[in-house]
Amino acid sequence: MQTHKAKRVDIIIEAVMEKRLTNALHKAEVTGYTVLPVLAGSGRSGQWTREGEIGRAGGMVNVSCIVRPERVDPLLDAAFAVVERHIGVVSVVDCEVLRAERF
Amino acid sequence: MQTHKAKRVDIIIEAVMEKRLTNALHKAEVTGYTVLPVLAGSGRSGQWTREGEIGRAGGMVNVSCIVRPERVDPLLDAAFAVVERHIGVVSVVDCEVLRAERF
Amino acid sequence: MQTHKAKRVDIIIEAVMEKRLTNALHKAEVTGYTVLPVLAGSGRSGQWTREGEIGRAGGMVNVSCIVRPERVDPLLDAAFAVVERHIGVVSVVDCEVLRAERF
Amino acid sequence: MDGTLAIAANNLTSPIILFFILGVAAAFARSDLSIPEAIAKGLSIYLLFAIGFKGGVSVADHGIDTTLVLSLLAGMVLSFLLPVLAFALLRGMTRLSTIDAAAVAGHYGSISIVTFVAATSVATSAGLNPEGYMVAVAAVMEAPAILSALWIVARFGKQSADMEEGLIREILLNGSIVLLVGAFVIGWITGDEGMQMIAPFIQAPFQGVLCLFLLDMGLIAGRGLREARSVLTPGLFAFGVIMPVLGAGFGLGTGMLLGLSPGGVLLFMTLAASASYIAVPAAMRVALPEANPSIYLTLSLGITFPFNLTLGIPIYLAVANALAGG
Amino acid sequence: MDGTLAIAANNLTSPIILFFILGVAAAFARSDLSIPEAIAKGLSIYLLFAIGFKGGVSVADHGIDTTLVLSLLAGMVLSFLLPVLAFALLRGMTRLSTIDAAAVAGHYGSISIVTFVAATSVATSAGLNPEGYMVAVAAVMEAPAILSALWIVARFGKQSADMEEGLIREILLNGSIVLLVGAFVIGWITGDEGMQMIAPFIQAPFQGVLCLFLLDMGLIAGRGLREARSVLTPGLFAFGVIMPVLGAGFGLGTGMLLGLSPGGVLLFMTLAASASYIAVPAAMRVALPEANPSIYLTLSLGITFPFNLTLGIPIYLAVANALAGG
Amino acid sequence: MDGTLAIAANNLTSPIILFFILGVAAAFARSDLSIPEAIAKGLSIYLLFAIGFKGGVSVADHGIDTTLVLSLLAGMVLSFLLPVLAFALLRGMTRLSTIDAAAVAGHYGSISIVTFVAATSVATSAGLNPEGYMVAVAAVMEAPAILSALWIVARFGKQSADMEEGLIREILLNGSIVLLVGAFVIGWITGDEGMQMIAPFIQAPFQGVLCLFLLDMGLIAGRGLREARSVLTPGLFAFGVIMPVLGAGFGLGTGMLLGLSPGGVLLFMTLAASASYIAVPAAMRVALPEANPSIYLTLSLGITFPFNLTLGIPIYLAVANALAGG
Ligand SMILES: Nc1ncnc2c1ncn2[C@@H]1O[C@H](COP(=O)(O)O)[C@@H](O)[C@H]1O
Ligand SMILES: Nc1ncnc2c1ncn2[C@@H]1O[C@H](COP(=O)(O)O)[C@@H](O)[C@H]1O
Ligand SMILES: Nc1ncnc2c1ncn2[C@@H]1O[C@H](COP(=O)(O)O)[C@@H](O)[C@H]1O
Ligand code: NA
Ligand code: NA
Ligand code: NA
Repeated sequence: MQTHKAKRVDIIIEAVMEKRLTNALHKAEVTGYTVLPVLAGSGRSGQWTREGEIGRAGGMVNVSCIVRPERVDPLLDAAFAVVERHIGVVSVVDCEVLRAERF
Repeated sequence: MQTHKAKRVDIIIEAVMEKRLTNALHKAEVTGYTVLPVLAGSGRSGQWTREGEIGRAGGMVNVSCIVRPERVDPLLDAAFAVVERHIGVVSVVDCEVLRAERF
Repeated sequence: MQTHKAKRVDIIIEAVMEKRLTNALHKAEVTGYTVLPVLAGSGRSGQWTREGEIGRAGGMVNVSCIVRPERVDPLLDAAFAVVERHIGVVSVVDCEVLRAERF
Repeated sequence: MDGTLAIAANNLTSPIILFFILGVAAAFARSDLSIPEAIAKGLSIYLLFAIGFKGGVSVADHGIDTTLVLSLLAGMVLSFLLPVLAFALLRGMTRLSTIDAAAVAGHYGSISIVTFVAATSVATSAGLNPEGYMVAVAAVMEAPAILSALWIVARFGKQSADMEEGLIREILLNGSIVLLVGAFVIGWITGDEGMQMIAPFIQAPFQGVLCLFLLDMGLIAGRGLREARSVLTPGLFAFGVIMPVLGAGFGLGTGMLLGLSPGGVLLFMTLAASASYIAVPAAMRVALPEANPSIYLTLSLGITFPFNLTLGIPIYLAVANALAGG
Repeated sequence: MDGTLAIAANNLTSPIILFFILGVAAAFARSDLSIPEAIAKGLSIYLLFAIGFKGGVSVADHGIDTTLVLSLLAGMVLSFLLPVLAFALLRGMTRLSTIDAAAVAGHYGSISIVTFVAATSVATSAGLNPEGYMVAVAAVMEAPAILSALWIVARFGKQSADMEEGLIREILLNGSIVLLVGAFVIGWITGDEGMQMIAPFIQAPFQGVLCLFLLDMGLIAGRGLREARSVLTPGLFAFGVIMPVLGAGFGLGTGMLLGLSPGGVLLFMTLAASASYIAVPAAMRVALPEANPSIYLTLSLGITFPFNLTLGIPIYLAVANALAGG
Repeated sequence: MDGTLAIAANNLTSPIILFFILGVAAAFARSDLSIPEAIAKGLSIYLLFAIGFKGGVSVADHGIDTTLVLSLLAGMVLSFLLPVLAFALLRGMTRLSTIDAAAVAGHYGSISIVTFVAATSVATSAGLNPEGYMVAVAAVMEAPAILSALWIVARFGKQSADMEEGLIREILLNGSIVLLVGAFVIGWITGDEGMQMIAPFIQAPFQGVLCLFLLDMGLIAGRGLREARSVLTPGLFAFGVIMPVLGAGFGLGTGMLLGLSPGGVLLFMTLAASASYIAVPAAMRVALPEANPSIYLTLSLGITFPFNLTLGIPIYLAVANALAGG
């Protein structure tokens, strides 16, 4: 099956920042992404878990974007501007996709 | 630690199609997969979010399959037959796995 | 944007083992990870789904760790000691990260 | 018709409607107010459980009416036929493609269970006592419209619908139908004795739960409307208001032919007037993936549902009372 | 014994049982009816909260019986010993491996809290008034059986169980036990005054919530049975019915030796007869990962639970009434 | 002051407090007891829905007091000013950085709705009948403190707060405020008639739901305390107890100036004494990401909340009764 080179960028970010991140992505013309829920995590700012949470202050989400390789840099710039002062992780993986016309 | 080459295929698909996809995978003898929930997303068909949803009409899921490299093509064929007319994204990443006898 | 080579290790493991795994990771000085919920799955031990579950006996979670390449081996050793007798899957992907000082 | 106005005004200021409006307003103001998905599903399970059970107990109390079977059949026929009417209307009033028009049409043959519940509330406060088996009529009306819509596509469309065997089973055994019918049958079997056991759970808190549920519906409808403004042409908007009234007319005729009580007629009108927003959208995603979901969801949830809730039901009540009453 | 039949028949047509059956039927028919995981957990938290609290209030009302401590001890001993009986039976009746047999045995020494709740309902409708501290007995019987099962593996198996220090703490402090015991103690402390505050929450709606919970249990049990048909040999099936009856016998003896009221005896029988489906499976996944979960879950949830619910409890009630009653 | 002790003792053994303590104890013992996130959110939606509605109905009953508008204004002013006091105190008593101190200060100007609910319960059991619009005062006090905190940072800090336009809208339209105010307005519009419809849902089960909710709060507070012991210096601890008492003093003055009833004064004291743990933390994560969340969450949820719940409210009640009563 015919596949095409692409990049998958995963951004783990606080749930309160999700809207700001996706707005920034839209502005950078990255209109395709998927948000996965996150249950718990650990990092330099300690451990946390979603159990019993009431507010939105604590949780995080994982925003995944698949883009054509040449679109990675604008994406990372946009994402970085949002996460810069915040906790969270940004990673990039090489991948291949079906139906390249969609990206 | 000894690892083995494999491929990880991620298929983002409407929740209503999940059963059809996993049936197709089983038919193609792909019996190992993991379904991750999806919270929200955006693509050519617009934005959506799972909050407050009542039915199953709107949500999506992410089906991940790790397979030996030579099994990727039958997997993609099976997946493509299901997603063809539907919205959603299929991506493939190179990976390495422990315990290769399991795949 | 400046990125740095890293590895992303995904461990799909029973929810009852999550605490044991993350403890083992901490012991191996892997203090950054993210736990994603898993909705359903299929493997050599059959199919399962989270719907309607009451206890913790059945579900699984996905623990993702991003580490510098040289830290992969201790991570895999630690993870393997926990998953050895258990069902589940360990996979490793090459990735690039922003803000390398965080890993 | 003075009474109607009073009822309509009264209806508009009932907490149920006001919480729906609160939801719509919050969504339009982009508030982050939201009901977690699991809670929304839990509320909907509660409502199905409660109304199914109550319907069954009422049948146990009043005995089976001879018209029960006829009502079920009539409901099924209506559900098959209304989509044809809706399709014709849509082709006349809008520029929707065949696929989109057929998908929308399917929604209007099927039913909305919350609209049914709201009408039951109104009926009860108006002193009416609808036939308990109307719950079963609601259940049988869910699915036939879907087959109708697919038949329309096969007949008038270029593309064929994806009618695999699994789909029909899936539609007939969808969770809402199974729970509604199951609770109905259990209510019927256990009757008043069963009701006594669980009444404090399904009766006293019912209206309060319904308020919360309508708050959630308002949030979803509002968000849908906000995002789908672009698809909502005047023609579509008009369809979303005219079709329920026409449907209610057919429901009226059917209910009167069957000789139902005014309450039963009101419910038949409401079922015919209401449009599905759970079962049919899910089936359409599977069978007609090319149809645009924002069209059918916006129409069903954003236009027809609020119309029925606020203006429709009081009108249907007035008509049912005038023609089928006393 | 005429009364027993009447009670059994009555029990079989109670909404509680019928909703369980609805769940099983829906699962067999592959309906997509399901209760969201969070709601199912919420229902189970409600049940533990309510029965713990009620038990405590009842102890506050009736004072501490001198037999309270003895009952707790007896419960613990039973929980330790029943797995040995179960293991012996399994080795005789089935071809399970040592590991699988030990894992199953652990489930039967422990208890199912829903079965306990159902028996309490039946006791109350039969006019019995079981000792309130039976809730505490239920709590102490949860864990010992797990140690028993691990001891059996160490003694008879080739492989050793994974008995790390964390496990015992985890078992003793598992959420259900903490909530049950905590609510019991709070009920005891606050007594009738506390009960008055929260009675409308934990008493009136209780039976209705239980119906929904059993619907969910039916869905899970049905799905389990459908998928695990292959593991269910006649020998296993027989064990799943005989073991609870034997367990009930031991419960009967213990309850009578302790001089409990007929209601208390019924509950002791039910605890001994029931098999865990939450705490023990979780512990087994950690400590005996090689044991096949579909065997122990299918037996516990698919065979023994429905057996106790439908036939077991009425039988135990008849026996408790005949031997311990007036 | 004998009565105060009795009330305090009574308060300490109310189920509500005991379930909170159970939660804290379970968290410290590292039990895996937990309330699913969706259920916790559902409980909190229920509480906001119920108290908003009740407040509105009470305003409908008693008519608008001339002091309503003044109370709203006074609440807003308090919410703006208290952070300044808190900030000064923190700079004096602790070594927190400007950013951390400002973030903490913001929490203490805002309010905790559960503390408000608990105080309402205590007021009602003490035979007081607080002004219904205090719910609206609670709502207006949520947000101003956030702006205050950001102003403090801009004024005294080196770094600037991230005050983008979206933030204020987000704070003002956050879900809790919208639901609380919305339910209040609906209660006001529908009055007693509306109350009759949904009373069995929002009144009878209220205390029970509150117990479950406080169990969850205890679990979260306990987990937070366990993990954040290191940040909790004696100075911070002292602040967490002194600040609510000072706040209550300001609330007392305001309430008496406004001429509120003793119940209203108690609630004003409680609002001023309580610290936010939902709206403000979320806003701080966005606007002051450099502030350490474990400091403000531990103080607010781990120290001040339990202090108010157990000792604070009975003290405020005694004072309100003594000064504003009879
Ligand atoms: N190395 C890592 N691998 C995966 N997830 C991480 C890693 N480091 C941090 N995270 C996630 O990002 C969140 C914030 O991390 P931090 O900024 O390090 O406190 C954590 O709670 C994790 O969910
Ligand atoms: N480029 C992308 N990266 C990640 N997820 C995507 C992407 N495009 C689409 N998706 C996901 O697939 C869903 C349907 O996409 P679409 O078919 O483009 O409307 C979206 O709602 C997203 O969840
Ligand atoms: N090849 C695979 N790809 C993705 N997930 C898998 C795969 N095999 C197993 N899993 C996951 O791991 C769980 C246990 O697998 P197993 O040990 O094969 O029964 C399954 O339920 C899946 O969630
Ligand atoms: Na209809
Ligand atoms: Na047992
Ligand atoms: Na305050």
